[in-house]
Amino acid sequence: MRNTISGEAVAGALRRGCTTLSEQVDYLTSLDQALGDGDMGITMGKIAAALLDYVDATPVEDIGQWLAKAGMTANRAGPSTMGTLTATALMRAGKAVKGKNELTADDLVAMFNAADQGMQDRGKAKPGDKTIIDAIHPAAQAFEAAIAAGVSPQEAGAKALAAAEEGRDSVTPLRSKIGRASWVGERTEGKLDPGCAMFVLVLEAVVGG
Amino acid sequence: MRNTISGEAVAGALRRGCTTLSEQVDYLTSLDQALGDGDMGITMGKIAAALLDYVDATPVEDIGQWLAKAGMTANRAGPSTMGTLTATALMRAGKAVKGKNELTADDLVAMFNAADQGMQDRGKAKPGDKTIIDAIHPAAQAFEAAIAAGVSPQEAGAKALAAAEEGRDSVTPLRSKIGRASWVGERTEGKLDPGCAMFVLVLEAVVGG
Amino acid sequence: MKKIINNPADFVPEMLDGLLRAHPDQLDYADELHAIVRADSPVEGKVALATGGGSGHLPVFLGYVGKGMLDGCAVGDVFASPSADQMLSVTQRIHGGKGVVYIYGNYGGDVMNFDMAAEMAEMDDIEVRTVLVKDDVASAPPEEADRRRGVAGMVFAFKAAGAKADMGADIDEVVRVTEKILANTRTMGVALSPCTVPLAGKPTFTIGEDEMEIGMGIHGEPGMKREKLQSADEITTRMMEAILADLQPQAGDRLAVMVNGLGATPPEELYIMFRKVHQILSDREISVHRAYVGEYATSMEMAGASITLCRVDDELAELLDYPAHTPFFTQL
Amino acid sequence: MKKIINNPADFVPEMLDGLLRAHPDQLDYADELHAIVRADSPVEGKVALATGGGSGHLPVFLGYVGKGMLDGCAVGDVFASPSADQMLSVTQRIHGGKGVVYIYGNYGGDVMNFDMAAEMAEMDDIEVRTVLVKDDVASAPPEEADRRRGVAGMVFAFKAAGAKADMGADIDEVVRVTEKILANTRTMGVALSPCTVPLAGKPTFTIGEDEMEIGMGIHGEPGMKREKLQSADEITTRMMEAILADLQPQAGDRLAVMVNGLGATPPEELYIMFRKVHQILSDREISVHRAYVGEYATSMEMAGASITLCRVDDELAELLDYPAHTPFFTQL
Ligand SMILES: Nc1ncnc2c1ncn2[C@@H]1O[C@H](COP(=O)(O)OP(=O)(O)O)[C@@H](O)[C@H]1O
Ligand SMILES: Nc1ncnc2c1ncn2[C@@H]1O[C@H](COP(=O)(O)OP(=O)(O)O)[C@@H](O)[C@H]1O
Ligand SMILES: [Mg+2]
Ligand SMILES: [Mg+2]
Ligand SMILES: [Mg+2]
Ligand SMILES: [Mg+2]
Repeated sequence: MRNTISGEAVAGALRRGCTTLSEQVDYLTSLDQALGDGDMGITMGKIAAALLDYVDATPVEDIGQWLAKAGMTANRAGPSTMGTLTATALMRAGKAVKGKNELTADDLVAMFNAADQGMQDRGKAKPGDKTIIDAIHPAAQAFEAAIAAGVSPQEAGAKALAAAEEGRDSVTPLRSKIGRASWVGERTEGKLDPGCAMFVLVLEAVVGG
Repeated sequence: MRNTISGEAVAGALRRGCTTLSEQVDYLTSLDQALGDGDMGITMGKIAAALLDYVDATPVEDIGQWLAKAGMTANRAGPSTMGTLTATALMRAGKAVKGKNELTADDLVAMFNAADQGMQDRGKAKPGDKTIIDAIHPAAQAFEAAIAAGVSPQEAGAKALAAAEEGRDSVTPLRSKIGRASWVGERTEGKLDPGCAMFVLVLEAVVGG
Repeated sequence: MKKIINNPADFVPEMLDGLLRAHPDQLDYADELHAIVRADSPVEGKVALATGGGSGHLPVFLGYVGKGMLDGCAVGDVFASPSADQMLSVTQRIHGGKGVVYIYGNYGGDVMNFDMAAEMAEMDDIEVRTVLVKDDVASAPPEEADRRRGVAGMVFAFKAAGAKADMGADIDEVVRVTEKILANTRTMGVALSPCTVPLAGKPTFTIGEDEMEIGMGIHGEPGMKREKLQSADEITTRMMEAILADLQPQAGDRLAVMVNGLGATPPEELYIMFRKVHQILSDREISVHRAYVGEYATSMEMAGASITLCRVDDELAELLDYPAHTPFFTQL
Repeated sequence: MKKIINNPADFVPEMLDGLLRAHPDQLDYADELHAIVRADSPVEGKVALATGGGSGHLPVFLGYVGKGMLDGCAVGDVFASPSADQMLSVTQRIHGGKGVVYIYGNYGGDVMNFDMAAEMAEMDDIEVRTVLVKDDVASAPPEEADRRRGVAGMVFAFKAAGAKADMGADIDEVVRVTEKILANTRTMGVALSPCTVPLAGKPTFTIGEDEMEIGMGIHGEPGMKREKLQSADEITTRMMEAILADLQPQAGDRLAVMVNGLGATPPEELYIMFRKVHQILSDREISVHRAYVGEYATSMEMAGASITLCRVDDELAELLDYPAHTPFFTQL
């Protein structure tokens, strides 16, 4: 048995992530209301629903193309900040594995980094600005390091999750420096960043499967 | 000692009526909110304040003219339904005793009836429509009857007050048939008419002095 | 409801002061702040139109003073009639030699004071005619239509009368078209939350989170019935049924439609209501000549809306389509 | 806050359906309901102007689509960005051969999506230029002015750009005047009560009966500071001080002034605020070129207001004075 990830496994991971998102709509809404405009839960709920439909309706062949199309579906369903970043991440991850029917651990590394970089390119946030970047960037780095050290994608995923949680918690005391939350000013200090919180939940669902 | 009422006594009576009105603003507001638009307390408070200023500033010579000018002052200060009716009552009462420096019991009867008739002319409400007419009209009639029977104005006033209270209570179960309250429909049944309630309070203050 | 105000007693004069500072080219006052007139008053040789009523309803009443609409407005305190004095000041200042028409809502205080003002104006040899607005179907059954109060439908009366007067018609003609458009105009409203008169300081009524008042007026007063809050389509259908039963338009008729917000209800919700109004009329093969969706007659921060239907023929359509320009209402 | 709605998920499409039924002569849509354009699009030979953003702000954004203002608008869900797809549909439909200028508020989601749309439009050989609106002084200090969000001041940008494009200017000139008017425009807001996003079903924030949020935006988000509710004059003075310190107008300058209601605050209160604005400016010998008092950029049923000051020279004054006609904004 070769140690690769099938298209079905990718679809399963996306499904798990979206199911979690659907379940967390109210929680994410309340986080975003505390320091933003309260739309994040709703938007991500819409994206999750659209992607679950997409997963059901669209058999995976070319994993790269399949993910890119998922990204476009996400943008149409919920083009808010987080929705657009999510869409960009899916599109870039897809682009990184264009033409492949199954993925190696190195492909996963490439996808994770592409998603991270894509979010940074699109949103222009830097680490420390208190955005989702503060969760995805350390997670992608931890994942790459773990795979390089020879552990299984499963174990590397667990390390990535731990790094994401740590990243999320490290920015909680800070003031939001970009996006809507930045206008709330000092009152963002001590509050969980909704984007980070969401990323941790989704990653947990994805690696937990 | 002749049995007449001086200009000063008239001024005192108006002052007592207005003082009571000033004290009852919140109560009248709450009554009018229950079946109207809630403005009656405020309007009558303004009129009371304007009339108290007027009483202080304007010595009584010709009682008729003095009352008519009080009516004009009232109209400017609070030209709502009740304010305009009050103004009309004062003007008509004044007209009934034009040129007099002191009043007999018969003058008081004429004034009371003129006020009653003036309100009916201006507002076109009939007895039973559930308006202030249902308090002032029986009161004026009781006053006239009592004076005709030879009792003192003081005693006649007490009879008028009793008739006003009775009139007020007799229409409480009815539905308001005119003015803003009429649009509230069946929900006015069982509720005190604000105009009647006000008239009883003022009359009580006037005769009680 | 929280308000951005100073001393509640100064609410109306400060509002008027702000208004005159904002629109000095369009508005002026006669004798006192509470008597607002067109800056170019009197317009000689034109029938003059005056209205008046309590404050708290902007754009009603003074918001319709301007070219192609009204010449002047007597301004009362919040939800209270202006005085006969103020109405007389307006009348004298706007009279352009062809008489003055009073057009205002059927409220006791206003009627008494306008009647007193008309008596006084006639002593100055100013011809005064009165047209009362009684468009609210919820306020009395058809057989007592004279008891009905005037609400948002008065804007159509202002529009038609203003156009006719601007075209140079005489006072009889102006009164005729005003009465004609009102005979074809019906309104019904629904309230979701009360409002607070600044000096009273507490809401005009209390209402549950899941309730609405069907058939309320524009003075923060409760309506005719309290019911469970329904969907936009259900509410709209309810109101349309009551209005249509009263107005009885036929297939092929043309209507001007107004969906009016009472204050706190956003335009988005008014358009959701208009969608249903349009569907209902389309189903009956009735066409919409003109749609007015927005805030035309309000009750400060009250949430809710009213629907006004106005059946037009060619004459009324022309009057509604005529240009007008006031600080609150501009039509090309 | 109670709403007159049907299924909350249908809030935006039903609103758009109602809008198109109400204004068929003025508005149309491109590809899908969420891409609103002038009915006469494309206007050949004119620089086209597009905007876009979340719903819940009427008249912002789509209310300014019309002659003398914008050509099209991509419509998002409540407080959410529209998609790059929608923006592209608008862009393609309104392009009249002289390029398209995107003018919209500085919000992350909108910027990302408009950037994606611009990249796609350029593949169709449509020249696209972008001007971001960042007028809210409360959202960042002057040295980080690029981080500021766009609020009611965008209406002045739409007005100036629309006038310039209607006059036949090329895209460079349209961009120049849009940037010029924005460089002279500053806004600050205050909120007294929150609003409820229909799908979320609960208020965006909670606030005490005696509190206000200073420096809030137009998305129901809390402001920069919560304070005790003050009088209209105190609130206005506070806001004016912040804006004047940032804009630094001098004695002799002319300003366009907008006092904008967020939704539930009635026009009466806006005029009370305008009175104070006018007093403060008069004291500094600054004149008011034009006053806009009303609802221009809202947050559904939020109570509160914003003040926008815009310094004009002869060029900007001419552009603001130019006629415009949309379903929500008509200027002679
Ligand atoms: N420029 C940015 N780059 C990356 N992430 C961002 C950026 N701006 C905001 N975020 C993230 O987005 C989250 C909010 O998402 P969302 O509610 O969709 O934003 P908005 O309401 O501003 O459109 C924040 O918690 C933060 O993690
Ligand atoms: N046409 C009328 N004639 C006599 N009294 C009336 C008339 N209409 C109303 N009223 C009285 O006025 C009272 C309400 O006064 P007010 O609040 O000033 O009226 P409104 O709010 O309609 O202007 C009612 O309680 C009733 O007694
Ligand atoms: Mg958000
Ligand atoms: Mg009353
Ligand atoms: Mg009243
Ligand atoms: Mg409003």
